[in-house]
Amino acid sequence: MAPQPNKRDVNQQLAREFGLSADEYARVLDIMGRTPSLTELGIFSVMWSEHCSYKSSRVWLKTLPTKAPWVIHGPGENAGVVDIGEGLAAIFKMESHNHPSFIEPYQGAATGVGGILRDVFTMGARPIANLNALRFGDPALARTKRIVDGVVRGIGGYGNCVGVPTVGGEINFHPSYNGNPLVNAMTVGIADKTKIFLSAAAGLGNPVVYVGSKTGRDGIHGATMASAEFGKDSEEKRPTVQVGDPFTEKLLIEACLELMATDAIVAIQDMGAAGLTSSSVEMAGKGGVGIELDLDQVPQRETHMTAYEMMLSESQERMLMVLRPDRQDVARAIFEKWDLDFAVIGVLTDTGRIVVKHQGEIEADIPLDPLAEQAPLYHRPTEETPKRAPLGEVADPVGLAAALETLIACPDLASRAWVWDQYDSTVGGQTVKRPGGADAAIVKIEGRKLALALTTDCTPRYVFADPEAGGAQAVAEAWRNITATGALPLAITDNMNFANPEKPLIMGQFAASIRGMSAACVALDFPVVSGNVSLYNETEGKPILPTPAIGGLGVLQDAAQAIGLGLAPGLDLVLVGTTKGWLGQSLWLREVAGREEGPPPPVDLAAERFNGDFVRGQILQGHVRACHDVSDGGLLVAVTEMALGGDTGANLLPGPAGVAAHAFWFGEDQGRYVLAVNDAAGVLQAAAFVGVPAIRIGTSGGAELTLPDGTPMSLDALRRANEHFFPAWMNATGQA
Amino acid sequence: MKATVTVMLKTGVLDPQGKAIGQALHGLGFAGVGEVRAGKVIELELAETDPAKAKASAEDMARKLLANTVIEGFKVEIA
Amino acid sequence: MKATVTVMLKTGVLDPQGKAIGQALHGLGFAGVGEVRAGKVIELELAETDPAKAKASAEDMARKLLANTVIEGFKVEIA
Amino acid sequence: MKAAIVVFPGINRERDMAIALETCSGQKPRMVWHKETDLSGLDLVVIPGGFSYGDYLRCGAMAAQSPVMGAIRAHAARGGHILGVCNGFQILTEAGLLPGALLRNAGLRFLSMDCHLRVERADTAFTGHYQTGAVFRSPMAHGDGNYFADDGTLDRLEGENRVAFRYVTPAGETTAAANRNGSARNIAGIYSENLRVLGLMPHPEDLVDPLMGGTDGKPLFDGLVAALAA
Ligand SMILES: Nc1ncnc2c1ncn2[C@@H]1O[C@H](COP(=O)(O)OP(=O)(O)O)[C@@H](O)[C@H]1O
Ligand SMILES: [Mg+2]
Repeated sequence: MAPQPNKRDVNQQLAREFGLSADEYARVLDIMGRTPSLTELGIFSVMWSEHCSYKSSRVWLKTLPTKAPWVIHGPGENAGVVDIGEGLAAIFKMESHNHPSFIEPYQGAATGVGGILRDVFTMGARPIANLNALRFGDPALARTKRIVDGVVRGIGGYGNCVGVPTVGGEINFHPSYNGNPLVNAMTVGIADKTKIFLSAAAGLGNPVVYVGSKTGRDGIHGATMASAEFGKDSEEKRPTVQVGDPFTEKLLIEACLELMATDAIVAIQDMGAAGLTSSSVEMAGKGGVGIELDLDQVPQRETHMTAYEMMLSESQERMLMVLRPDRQDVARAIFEKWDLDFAVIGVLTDTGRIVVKHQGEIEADIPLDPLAEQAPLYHRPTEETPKRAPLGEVADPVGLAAALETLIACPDLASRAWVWDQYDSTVGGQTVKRPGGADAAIVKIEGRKLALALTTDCTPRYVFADPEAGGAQAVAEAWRNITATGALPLAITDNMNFANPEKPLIMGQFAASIRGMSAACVALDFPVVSGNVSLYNETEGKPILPTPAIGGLGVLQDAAQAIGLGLAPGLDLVLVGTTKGWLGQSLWLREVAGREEGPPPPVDLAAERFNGDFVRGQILQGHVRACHDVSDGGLLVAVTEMALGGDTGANLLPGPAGVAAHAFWFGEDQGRYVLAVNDAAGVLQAAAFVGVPAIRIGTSGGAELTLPDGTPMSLDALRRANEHFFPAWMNATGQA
Repeated sequence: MKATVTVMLKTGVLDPQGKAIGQALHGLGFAGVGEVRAGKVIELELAETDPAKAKASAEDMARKLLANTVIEGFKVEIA
Repeated sequence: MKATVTVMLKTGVLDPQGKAIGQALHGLGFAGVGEVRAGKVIELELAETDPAKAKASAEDMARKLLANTVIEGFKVEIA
Repeated sequence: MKAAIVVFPGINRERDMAIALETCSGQKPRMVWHKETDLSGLDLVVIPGGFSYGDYLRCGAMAAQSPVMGAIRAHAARGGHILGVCNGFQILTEAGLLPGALLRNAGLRFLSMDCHLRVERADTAFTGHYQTGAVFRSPMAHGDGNYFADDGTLDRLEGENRVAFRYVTPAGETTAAANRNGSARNIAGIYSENLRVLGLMPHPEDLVDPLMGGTDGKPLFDGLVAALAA
């Protein structure tokens, strides 16, 4: 018999090692009325961890707008659910796997994809698309390269194998992510809107069923394990990195969807972070019932696992369900057909407690209400980020042509084809706009005309300079990207990646970002339906840039109406929106002038909505052949991307008098779109009629991009510059 | 000299490949197959002629590149 | 008993992985590395207690599943 | 045309294939679970793409040992038509129904992009709606598509005119750059001796609808329907 870590003395010292403060431990003692067992302490520590309890962020998250007539389930479920018409619901969420991806980039990213997939199919949806939002450190570091390589392979390795197309995402580089990359993964699924599965357990005596992979000692909290006295074989029991098994996930998706077509399931929940603990506690808690688990029945991959280990294991590809007792055999047959473990590991009770038994002993017996209701909740002090001084005049050191060449080659704007070429974006046969094809990916619903528009967005340098404006900008950009395809934006999911919330400045960034996001959500009718919070993203006291990544979802009645961003010849180019030439926090300022200064571009939410609704109307009326929003890098970069996307040049007209050329072409003013249209006059007239600012900026055609000063730039050369960075960087020394 | 570096997942780390191979062997009717683990082997031709030095060098390669020591262990043989 | 099946690409079959590892080792500054070949190793726990039978059985597994003899050769060791 | 799609655990392009077959034939194909053992009465058996058994060990290796393979062999022996795409191609080579093997892509990365394929002969059931020498676009998505066979086998395949498709430039040239996965002699697909079994790596089934960016893959299925409609 292996040594029994459960026999370890539980006291305040151990509670601290488990991440509970003295106050929190006092509350545990109060709830329990005795010293908790090791397993009980483990359960409290994970349920009250930042990750599960949202103790620092909850007060702010509650202020997010989450309602709209089309929202079926907002935050609080495994994923958000919106009505997309025709009796269907889109189910989606984004989740972070930042720390695991730093430790082991491939597996960290892969298991991140696996985890978010489960959050979506656990609700009854077939996953139809994956996206991601990635931030990496300085490309000059060898470590960054290794992380990028591993993360990209991991996302592809998992998503390609489960057969869910990866259709979009974003990547930024900044030294603040050197020791702390961000890997946020998003999944979107489709379900019959009358068949959504929830996690609230119900039905006294109903069986609690475990399905999927076996439980091992994966990912049990490192700090906890390292400090426990495990004796001689401690090497064996070190916390192990979670390894993803996409093949098993694929089987789990098919088996769950097959079971969901029956009426066997009362409640279902994936085992995500804190595995069996959080799934059982949350299911019972939400349903207001008690739960009793018999760990002897848990399928185990390793020998001599303790109750503590099983309750805290984060082994992947597992689900917990409450079944109708008379349908247990139907369910078992389905999981056996798919070669997956199926075990009844417990029962629902009326005790209001979670009771965990193992080898004839009661290892835990905790009242569920206080565990949830008395979970810590902090109003942490906040400090506002000081407003940045205005930028003032910035002279143009190099001219338009040289600046364009620099910008489109820089890591933040270089072509991401190297990345998305490793992601299967077409599996399923419904991908109407692949990565790079449009501002948002377009994925059709099989057998229908209906399609979804999907995007992820955030500009962390804006958020850092002004968290409120940056938060609003992230939401606005997601909305704009969806709009630019012709789709109607419906809702967002978010992934709040911030540093240490115990620092007032960081908590202030969080609070202000939420304020900005909320304002944008309200103004754009774009509620938050799900999300995730990842705090303490810093290494050696160096915080990441605040990164509230937004995942946006929109809908198109007819996929054939979707437009892309690639130019075709013989069109007029029309710029919609107001250009003052905002260079503060622009990429031009950073890459060309070598400065990271000034306030970020303000977001005029009314104009944003007004301009966007106009653009969408023009697209749906069939007047627009291509459309691209103006974001990072400004107008000239946007036009260049359209030219490269359609392999068609353009002839640009000088901008209006009163705005310096470099500010006009590289400023990052918000709320703007470039439209390629057959008939500029018609579109300009329509814009003038409703009062939307719009001007003609050129025509498309040829194999060159001719700048307003007459400088011709060959598309081939621009393409080479744009496509150079990733392959050159990754192939610099051989990869194994 | 020839160095053979064998890289296996550490005990306790899930080995989906090994698991699937085990199931397939059962499916083919091979009885009595217990745990199956899948790993990599890398054979290196080394100019070094001193076996001890060759081994040290191969171990260094394993640590730096051939094995992912977060999840994998390795073993070096010299012939 | 434990059977270790080592599967390597046959000579003449291009081994891009081996080549890439070789290049990466050079990039890391390891000198004197000649040809590099990458292969697989599968460790099997067998109930069989007779080494000869265990070996025969593992060889059978290799032929039927573990190796693709169009491109790969294999070797079985019993311990 | 009576068609069936074989589904192994981990296969993930069966729905794409079903859509393509239905689009071109107007009939839903029969979906066959890998444990079934009777494929009689079918004109066409399709092994679609995906990651059967996770592509663990070797792509297609475990699927090639499945119960349904006996029925697939019998179908082949009867002179039935078989189409293996991507993982399906790998499974057919692992099962010995087509010669050669598919190795890791030369660049060691998964390749998901469009490629151009040249039709090497237009007189088979699969290519009747293309012209010989025609070039068409097709998505591809694989990590192990690097076709390998020894020189003798390659010479024989070419001598017997059994190369179905080659990776080419849009203009139809067999350059190294067009051959992203490093396949021997730019081979993207091959036929069995009787020309009734076709294996290919790219996914023409994902390009049968203008909404998805084109219909370049459609003639393959239209041709099958025309040839096999009894
Ligand atoms: N930043 C956020 N914005 C909106 N909703 C959030 C946010 N963070 C978490 N949520 C919601 O809180 C709930 C719990 O999230 P999480 O702990 O990530 O779920 P899971 O246990 O499935 O991983 C979910 O409904 C999620 O959508
Ligand atoms: Mg969940």
